[in-house]
Amino acid sequence: MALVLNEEQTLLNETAAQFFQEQVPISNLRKLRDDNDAFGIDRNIWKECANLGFAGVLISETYGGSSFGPIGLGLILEQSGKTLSATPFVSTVLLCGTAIQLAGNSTQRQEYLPAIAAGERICALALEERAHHNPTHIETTAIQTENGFTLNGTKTFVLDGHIADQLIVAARTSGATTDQHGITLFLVPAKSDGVSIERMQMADSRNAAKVTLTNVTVSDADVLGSVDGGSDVLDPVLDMGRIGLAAETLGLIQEVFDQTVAYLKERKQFGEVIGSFQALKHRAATMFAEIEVCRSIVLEALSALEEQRNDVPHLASLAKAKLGEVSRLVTNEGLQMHGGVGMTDEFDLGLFMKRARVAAATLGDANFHRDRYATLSNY
Amino acid sequence: MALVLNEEQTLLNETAAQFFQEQVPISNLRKLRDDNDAFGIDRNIWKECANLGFAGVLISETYGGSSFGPIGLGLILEQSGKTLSATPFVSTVLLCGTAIQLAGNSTQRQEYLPAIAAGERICALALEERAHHNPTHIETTAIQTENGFTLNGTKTFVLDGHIADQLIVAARTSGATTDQHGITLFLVPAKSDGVSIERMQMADSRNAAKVTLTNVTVSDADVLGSVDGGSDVLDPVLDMGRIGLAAETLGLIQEVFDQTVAYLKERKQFGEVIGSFQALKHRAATMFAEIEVCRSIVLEALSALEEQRNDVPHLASLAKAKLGEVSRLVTNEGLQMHGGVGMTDEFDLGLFMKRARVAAATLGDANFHRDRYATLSNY
Amino acid sequence: MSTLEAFRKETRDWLEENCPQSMRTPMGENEEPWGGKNPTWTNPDSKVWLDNMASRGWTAPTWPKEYGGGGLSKAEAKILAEELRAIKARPALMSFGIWMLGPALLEFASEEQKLKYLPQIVRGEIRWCQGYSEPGAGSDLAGLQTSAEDKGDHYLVNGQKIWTSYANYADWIFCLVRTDKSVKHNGISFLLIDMETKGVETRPIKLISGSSPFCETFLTDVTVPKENLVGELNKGWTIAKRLLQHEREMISGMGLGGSSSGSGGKPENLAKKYSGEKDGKVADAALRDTITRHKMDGHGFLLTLQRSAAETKAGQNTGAASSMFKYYGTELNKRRFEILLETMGTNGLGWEGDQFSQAELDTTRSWLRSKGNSIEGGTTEVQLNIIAKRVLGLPD
Amino acid sequence: MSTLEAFRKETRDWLEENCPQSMRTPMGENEEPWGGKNPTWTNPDSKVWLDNMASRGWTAPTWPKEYGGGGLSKAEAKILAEELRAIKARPALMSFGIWMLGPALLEFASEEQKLKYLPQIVRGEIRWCQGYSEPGAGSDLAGLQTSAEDKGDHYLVNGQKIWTSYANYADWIFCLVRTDKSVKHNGISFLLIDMETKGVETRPIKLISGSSPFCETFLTDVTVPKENLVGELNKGWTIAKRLLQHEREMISGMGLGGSSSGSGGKPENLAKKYSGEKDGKVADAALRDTITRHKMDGHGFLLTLQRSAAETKAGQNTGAASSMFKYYGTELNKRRFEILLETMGTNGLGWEGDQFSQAELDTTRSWLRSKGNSIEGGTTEVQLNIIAKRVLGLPD
Repeated sequence: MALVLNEEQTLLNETAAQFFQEQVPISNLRKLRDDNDAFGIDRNIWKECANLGFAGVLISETYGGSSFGPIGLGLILEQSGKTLSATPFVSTVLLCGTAIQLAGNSTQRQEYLPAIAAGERICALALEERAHHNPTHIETTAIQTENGFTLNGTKTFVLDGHIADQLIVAARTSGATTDQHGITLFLVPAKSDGVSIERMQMADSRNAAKVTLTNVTVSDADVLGSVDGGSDVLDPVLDMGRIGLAAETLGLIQEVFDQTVAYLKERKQFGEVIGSFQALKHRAATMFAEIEVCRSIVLEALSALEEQRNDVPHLASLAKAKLGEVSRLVTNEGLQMHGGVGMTDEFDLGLFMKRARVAAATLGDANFHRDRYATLSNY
Repeated sequence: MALVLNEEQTLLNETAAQFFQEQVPISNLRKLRDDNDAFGIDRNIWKECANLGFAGVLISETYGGSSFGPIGLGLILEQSGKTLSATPFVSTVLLCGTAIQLAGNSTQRQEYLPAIAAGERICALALEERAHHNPTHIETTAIQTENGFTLNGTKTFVLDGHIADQLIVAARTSGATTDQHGITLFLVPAKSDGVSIERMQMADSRNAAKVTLTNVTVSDADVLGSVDGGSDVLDPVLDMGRIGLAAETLGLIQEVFDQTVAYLKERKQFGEVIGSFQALKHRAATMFAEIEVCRSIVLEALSALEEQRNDVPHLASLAKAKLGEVSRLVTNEGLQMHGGVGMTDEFDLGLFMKRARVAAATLGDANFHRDRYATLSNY
Repeated sequence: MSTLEAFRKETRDWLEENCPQSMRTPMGENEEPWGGKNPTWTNPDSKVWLDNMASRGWTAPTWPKEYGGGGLSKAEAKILAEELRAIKARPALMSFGIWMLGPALLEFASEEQKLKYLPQIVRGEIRWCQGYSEPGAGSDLAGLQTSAEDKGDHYLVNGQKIWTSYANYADWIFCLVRTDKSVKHNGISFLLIDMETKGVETRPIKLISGSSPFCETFLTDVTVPKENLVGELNKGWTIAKRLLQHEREMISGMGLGGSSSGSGGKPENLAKKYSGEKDGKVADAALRDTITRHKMDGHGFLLTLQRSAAETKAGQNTGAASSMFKYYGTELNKRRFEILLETMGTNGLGWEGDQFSQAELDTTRSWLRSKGNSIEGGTTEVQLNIIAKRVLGLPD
Repeated sequence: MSTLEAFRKETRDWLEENCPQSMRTPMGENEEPWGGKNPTWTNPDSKVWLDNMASRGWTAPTWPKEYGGGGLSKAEAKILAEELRAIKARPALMSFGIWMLGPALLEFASEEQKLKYLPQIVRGEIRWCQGYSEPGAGSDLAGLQTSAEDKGDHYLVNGQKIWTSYANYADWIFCLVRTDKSVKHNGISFLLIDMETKGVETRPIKLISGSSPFCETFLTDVTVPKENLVGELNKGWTIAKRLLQHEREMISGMGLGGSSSGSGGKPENLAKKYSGEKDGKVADAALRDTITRHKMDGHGFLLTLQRSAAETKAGQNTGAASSMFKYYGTELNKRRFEILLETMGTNGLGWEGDQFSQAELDTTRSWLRSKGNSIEGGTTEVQLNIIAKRVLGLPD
């Protein structure tokens, strides 16, 4: 476990912290929400992120990336989680960027990776078809034609789908609806004929969309990776996304906890600071311990990515499940300890709580990942 | 719900409370344990129970019973749970008595019920074959012969098996190992040829035994109920046992809680009574609420028995699961709140904890009954 | 025929004639009959129904007739409720006046006050709101600062209330005010204030669920006639405690996941729908177990409410039970919504728009709203303190 | 070859020659090498192994050579530990002297005391026990009453200690005693007492698990030479705190469910064995999920211990971490045994006899023993208080 940051990482952490706190505070998300901003993110901010090397964090320098690597990624996401920054990080960097890096041929890499690193292209992974994450349940069909394929189907909860320039669509080229084998990934420009995209307004005010594919034609050159071999690409891609979401969630948890502890020291009831009440103290101490455990898990998962270890799937499920549960605990306790003021929209706690639940449901909730962890552990 | 006791019931409750506290205090169980008493119960005490009508509580007056009925049963068991009284109540009254009452022909009833009510005969249900309750997993075979059946198999955790005069053995007469259909109940005298019984020393110092059947021959007249129809008898018999155990557990929980609250008011640390520490107060208040819920559930389950309602199975599983969980909570918390003294054998908490776990595992633990409750509720 | 049977028959006939057909259907949004000086009648039948019921005093069935109530015995009131349920009648009137203020007035107010206020409440002519909480006070309700200064023939009220339900729609407010700063509990009085008085202003509070059922209410140099004092001066805390117990009992009912809008349906059915079914069981075994744990606790809680009612009837009630119900019921309700969210996946996290069904959107909002259950009407922590002290006798 | 590599080679060779073969097998019951004046050597090789190791000071590898220790650097000690593990060597000596008293003496004792006591500890010649807790004190350790009265050339000690591990086998006891009754923490001193002194009596305490690892120790008019005082008079609390932190760290390791006897094995494997398997998975889905929740927390806890070690190495340790580890580790261990019981059904609830395997009986006893984990060495409640105060800065 690379558990102590080196100098470069420490610097990156400080840069990221300062950037998100100063440039992308929570008021940024609030404004996007209250203005009902059609784009749902601030493009200038994303451009800034790219300039700082954040968008290219996982992309090699050959393709214009910054090569900060997974640990760097974790630091950036943790800081962004503290201010609930709305960016296309998960969709474009974690999911699509990783997929293209892993499975793309040199033409595809050359076309997409530099544009992603530069913050100029937003990509979305059109995978889910139901309310619960299920990466092998693919009903969307891709029927082979003379020069390529014809796609039909409906995708839900496509992160950044309505603002994406480019979609990566998971469709079935063979096998039954829930088979692991027989899924193929296709690069589909969002403006293709037959692609219809409607925004889904989620509780966390972040971007998601429903994508309908009606006789969308793609060429053989648009296949990402091998025909029928989509799951081999999806597995590591999704684990990258899960660990990234866990890192973001760690920042969120820490921020809510810090705010709550500060409130406990400040708020008075019955003539005493409420932080002096033992029941609240013990609950706070319990949360502290859980958060320490969360931090260790996230760091280890990032290290496993960095070292390209075999236990990445194991740790991805551990991180996603545990962070999901603890984020629920800490946001619920945070709200309860704040009392009435926590219930008001003016206060930020509700925003943290909403984001925590959406992040927990994204790419598999705690139930999904406990089951997966057990299966990976052979029991 | 018959939730308020009538005059007769109030009187019975007082009689039972006085009897167990004065005649069968915890020191009684301690003595049986420390003397390594081969019988494991005090026969005189059981005779006393019979004289008070406790042993015949479920048996009609025709057969010498007291007809106090299920509510009366619950009151007696709750009081007996408070002092951890070791009696053959579950084996003889709840399980075997009910089975004979339900399925016995008039000869069988006449033979057994008066003797049970008089406290003169101890009966044991030889059902379980594995570490977890599973009333349809029966490998013990009963092969039809000219005049009856030949039994072979091994039974575990047979309550009061080694002191029983009479066994009721569940054996398979047809079907596969886990089929509901094909189980038959046999009345087998404990001293029959081929019956070998070894005591199992359990953590709660109560009686249980391993019973091995080797070519045991029984006649057709020894069949209890119908051939292959044993499960139809077992279902209501086991629910009676489960609800009875829940009532006993309620008494245990209440006693541990009362002792713990008393200790909180008495024990001083850091110059203050520990019951003044808010964290302990809140935990105690939480337990209080859970115990109130437990009491309601037990009363309702007993009422359902009394009124012979359709929802007895539902309520039996609710009671067994919930009381099992809360008894774990309350014994664990009770020990923790007592601190070091709770860890000593001299103190009674350990005895309560051991009994709580054995009772929870008997006739299905909380996992078993939550699953059953869900299945009964069609989901 | 016994008298009660006769009453049942007569009631049934009267309802048949006087309850408009549209009032026997589920209530639509914005159809809640709050009454008041400026009522909104989305459906004109609502007004007819209210007037018919009020004419017999049946909006407050057990209140004495001389104050406009129905004058019914408990047994008769039970029959009326049963008959209303039988025809699925909507409530004729929703009113904090009936639920909260009325009982307090009946117990503590002067004859003159009763005659003045109660009939108006029964007829739904005045809409009341409750002014208890203050921004600084929170759980320490008795720490309230809003002052009522004795100015000879009137009080001059200054301060700020918060969490006043629908204050922006209310005509009058019943308030706790400080009339003696030298003591805490014994310096509080109970005052009725006309919201049209100069100096009263309200501002809705937007909640995390997006709705605004509460307001901040500002009281600046508000002149209140002395006759608006209920009960004795500085004895308002006694009234407040009674009302709070009442409020707790109302809120604790939520744990049962009743039929109110947005309650979201049965988790087990939704689990089958959203995450699949296998051999008739919820496919996700861990979720199935989570649902069962909650369902069992809910079942036990319902039985406990019933037992408590039976004990009360038999004169055996322990008293502090309302704190246990408030605590357990609200925690159950919060758990229920967390489970619904788990069950519905990303479909339970929509905010608005056609991509989600109305039931899905309601679930998201109700989930957020449920977080307030363990804060309003006395926090969970306060309830646990009360149980520890009053029931278990643990020292401060 | 680097110096460390040379050390490794040399160590390996030495161990090969000096560690008897029987000492490379799992330790049987009653084979624990506690040493002392009247040692029991069930296996004579145990004595050979101890003497060999002690001759190099390797029972206390990092202690200075002048006090009989091994004088190894941390890096060398790590290599020694690795090589011992590699050959599965048993511990040569189990000793509260090495684990607890020694570090305190090294930091606080006089040169004379170090030279007298440390070499004996290294060689396992004296078996020590710890006299901290008292019946009335509990979590309020500093409230101890055992008094040491100044009698000129000696102290006269009177009082009672409890939870003294193996006091009935110990030769000496290190004790906290009260030397000033007018103050609390600043009236405590640290005293070494020979258990053979007149007036020292012990009585084993039988635990709920059936074993008796602890005693009550009675001190009646016990005469203790003044030279047995460690550190300054009335400054014993400083030493005690250091030792307590050390004890917490030792106990918290239990959360990992190490390989010690009676630890019971992996719940997931036992679940397959006792409640069946379906498609390679634990058949009881609810139990499988319970096991996974615990396994995940255990995994996270292990990573946290590793992270803490890495941070300490990098000089970033926060200090109060030992409280968090004590709390989390012991709660995990208690949960683990509850899960083992759930998993093993009635087979996990045996007490004795041939009907149960030894592993099953060990599980029952260890489950009961585990309940003490969150009490001894500072209760969970005390640890949470410490975290709240020292880490989170919440006020008293």
